[in-house]
Amino acid sequence: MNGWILAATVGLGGGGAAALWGVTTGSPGRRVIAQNLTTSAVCPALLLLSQGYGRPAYVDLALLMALLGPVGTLVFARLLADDLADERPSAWGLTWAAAGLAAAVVIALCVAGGPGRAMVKLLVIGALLIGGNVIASRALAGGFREVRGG
Amino acid sequence: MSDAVITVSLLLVAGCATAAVVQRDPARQALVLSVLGAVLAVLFTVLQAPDAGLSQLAVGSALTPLLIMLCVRKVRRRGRTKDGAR
Amino acid sequence: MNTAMHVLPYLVAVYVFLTGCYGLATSRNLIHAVGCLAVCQSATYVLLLAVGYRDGATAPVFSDIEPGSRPVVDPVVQALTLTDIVVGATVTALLLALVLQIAKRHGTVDPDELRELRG
Amino acid sequence: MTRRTAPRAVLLALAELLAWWAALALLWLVLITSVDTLERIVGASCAAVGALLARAGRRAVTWR
Amino acid sequence: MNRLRLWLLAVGGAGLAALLVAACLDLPAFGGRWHPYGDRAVQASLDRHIANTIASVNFDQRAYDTLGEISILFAAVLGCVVLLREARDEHRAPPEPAEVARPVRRYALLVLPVALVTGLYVIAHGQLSPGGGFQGGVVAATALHLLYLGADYGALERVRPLGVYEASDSLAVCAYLVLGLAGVLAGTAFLANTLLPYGTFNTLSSGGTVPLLNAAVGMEVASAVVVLLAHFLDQAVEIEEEHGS
Repeated sequence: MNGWILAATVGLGGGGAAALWGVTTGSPGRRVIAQNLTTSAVCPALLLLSQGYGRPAYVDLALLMALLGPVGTLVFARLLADDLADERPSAWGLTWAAAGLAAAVVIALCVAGGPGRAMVKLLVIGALLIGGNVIASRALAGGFREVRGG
Repeated sequence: MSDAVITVSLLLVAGCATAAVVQRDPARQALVLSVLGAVLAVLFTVLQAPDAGLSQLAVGSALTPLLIMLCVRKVRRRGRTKDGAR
Repeated sequence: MNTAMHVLPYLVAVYVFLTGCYGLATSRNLIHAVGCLAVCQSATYVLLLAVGYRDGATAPVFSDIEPGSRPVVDPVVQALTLTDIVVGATVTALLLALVLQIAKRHGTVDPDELRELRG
Repeated sequence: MTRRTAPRAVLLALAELLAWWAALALLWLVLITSVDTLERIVGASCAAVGALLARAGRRAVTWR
Repeated sequence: MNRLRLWLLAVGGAGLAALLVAACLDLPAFGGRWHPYGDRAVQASLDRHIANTIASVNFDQRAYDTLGEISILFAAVLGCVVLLREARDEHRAPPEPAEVARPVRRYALLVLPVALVTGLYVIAHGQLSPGGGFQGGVVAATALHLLYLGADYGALERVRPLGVYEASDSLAVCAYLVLGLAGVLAGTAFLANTLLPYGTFNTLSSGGTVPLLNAAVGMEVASAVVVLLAHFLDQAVEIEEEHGS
């Protein structure tokens, strides 16, 4: 059995279920954080699946997820700014944990994949994912304070 | 074992769809639709359809939430000015 | 491949479609109804791609593998799903534009209130 | 010569555009799998478009 | 009245569910080997040196259907433009500049060109790796709106001349049509992929007219999404009711 796909399944099951539970219950701040962490749960799973299926072409999916996931969170952070104004949701512990998970997955794949153009692409995706995750958390924690939702 | 990942993805999609329908507030529904988009992209990858997965990621992660949230903001702002103006 | 797996994807597609229809029928906010319609559409993507799947096969994209070296899934349903997703997004945008017009003209987005507002 | 077309400002603008173009061309080379002449030409033009947009975006934001 | 409606929905839903489940049980097993159309589509795609069979199905074997797709797209955008125009009793207030946290703005200005180049990469390699005109167009359009997310709507309006995007939207659809008519002029069928040589497999110039159709659809989807979001942003951010009207 392919270990990569097993790891992706476990990551998906755990991360996906936690994100779904987080986004359906709790305060608006907690829901937006759950939406932000969905990107950090799904993108490493896509990378693992790409390695597990032996298809380097699937890495483009993870690249697009790493690029557009944080943009989706910025949309919610900006347009829900007045709802989140009083709450200033910030879960920096979760953010750094998700960033650590993403870094671990990218390093493991780089080691497995060996040096070359594919490894540079993986590092670019990892950088985009972790940078986007941190910036989205920063935006949620009060990045759009003076924006009157406009 | 690749069936396990298909089953997990299918169950996640079913859960996200139920959550999206049960959630009556449009702003919060947009959040759940964004998560549904991401999980659908994973299901398409697992069903070996990367093109459809890319399409779902491009549309579902940023475009649809932005459209819905702008619509919610316009309707909510109209409600506020209407009460204010009356 | 146990027998439950033979029919599970189709049943999930049917379940998601019926859930979307239920949400659409009982919605009290037109923006919420447009979201439920998007859920119904995603059910059609799941059904289309489940029909095209082949056990142990990979995607029919030969940029990184030799053609014919591995069994491939059905590309025709994937082409349908691909364009369906993008057109679905623009149709959702058109419906939201209609909802904005209704909110502007009738001052409400609740379908039940609309029915009582005789012109 | 107005402030914007003073040689120094033009030089700065060109330097910025060139820097963005080089970075984006490098990104293009990382993204593609096989490299041949047509890929380089398409990559160079896409990087140029990206560099122009990057500079226009930066000036649009700080210009306010 | 509401109870009757719910009751009707329950009965109708149950009947539909029963029929659908019965149909599902009758479908061939999930993961079966019998895909007659798929095998022929893959063969036709390989004959024309197109590595991504889905792009071959979309832009070569069923190019006429994709013409229908982009006309639906064009009509939907046209509908939105007509619906969301500024009414008589509304005025357009200039968008007030918004203060955004410095790291978020720097991230937006950094990812803006990266996302645009990634979108163009996805369009250009449509007939090789996963991707194509549809996905790449949406990514490029979303990249442009990072300016609104990272700064304010005024900044986006300065960078995005709307007339240009409306013109490029219709220009792209016309380009798709002209490429199709070129087939007729050359003596073969409309949108037939017999004009250009098929080139070497798995290179950017392979696949005859598929890359050109791909680029046309990419341009069309990108400008359609920009025009769409422009009118929604105008409604949500700029256009206000006349008070006391």
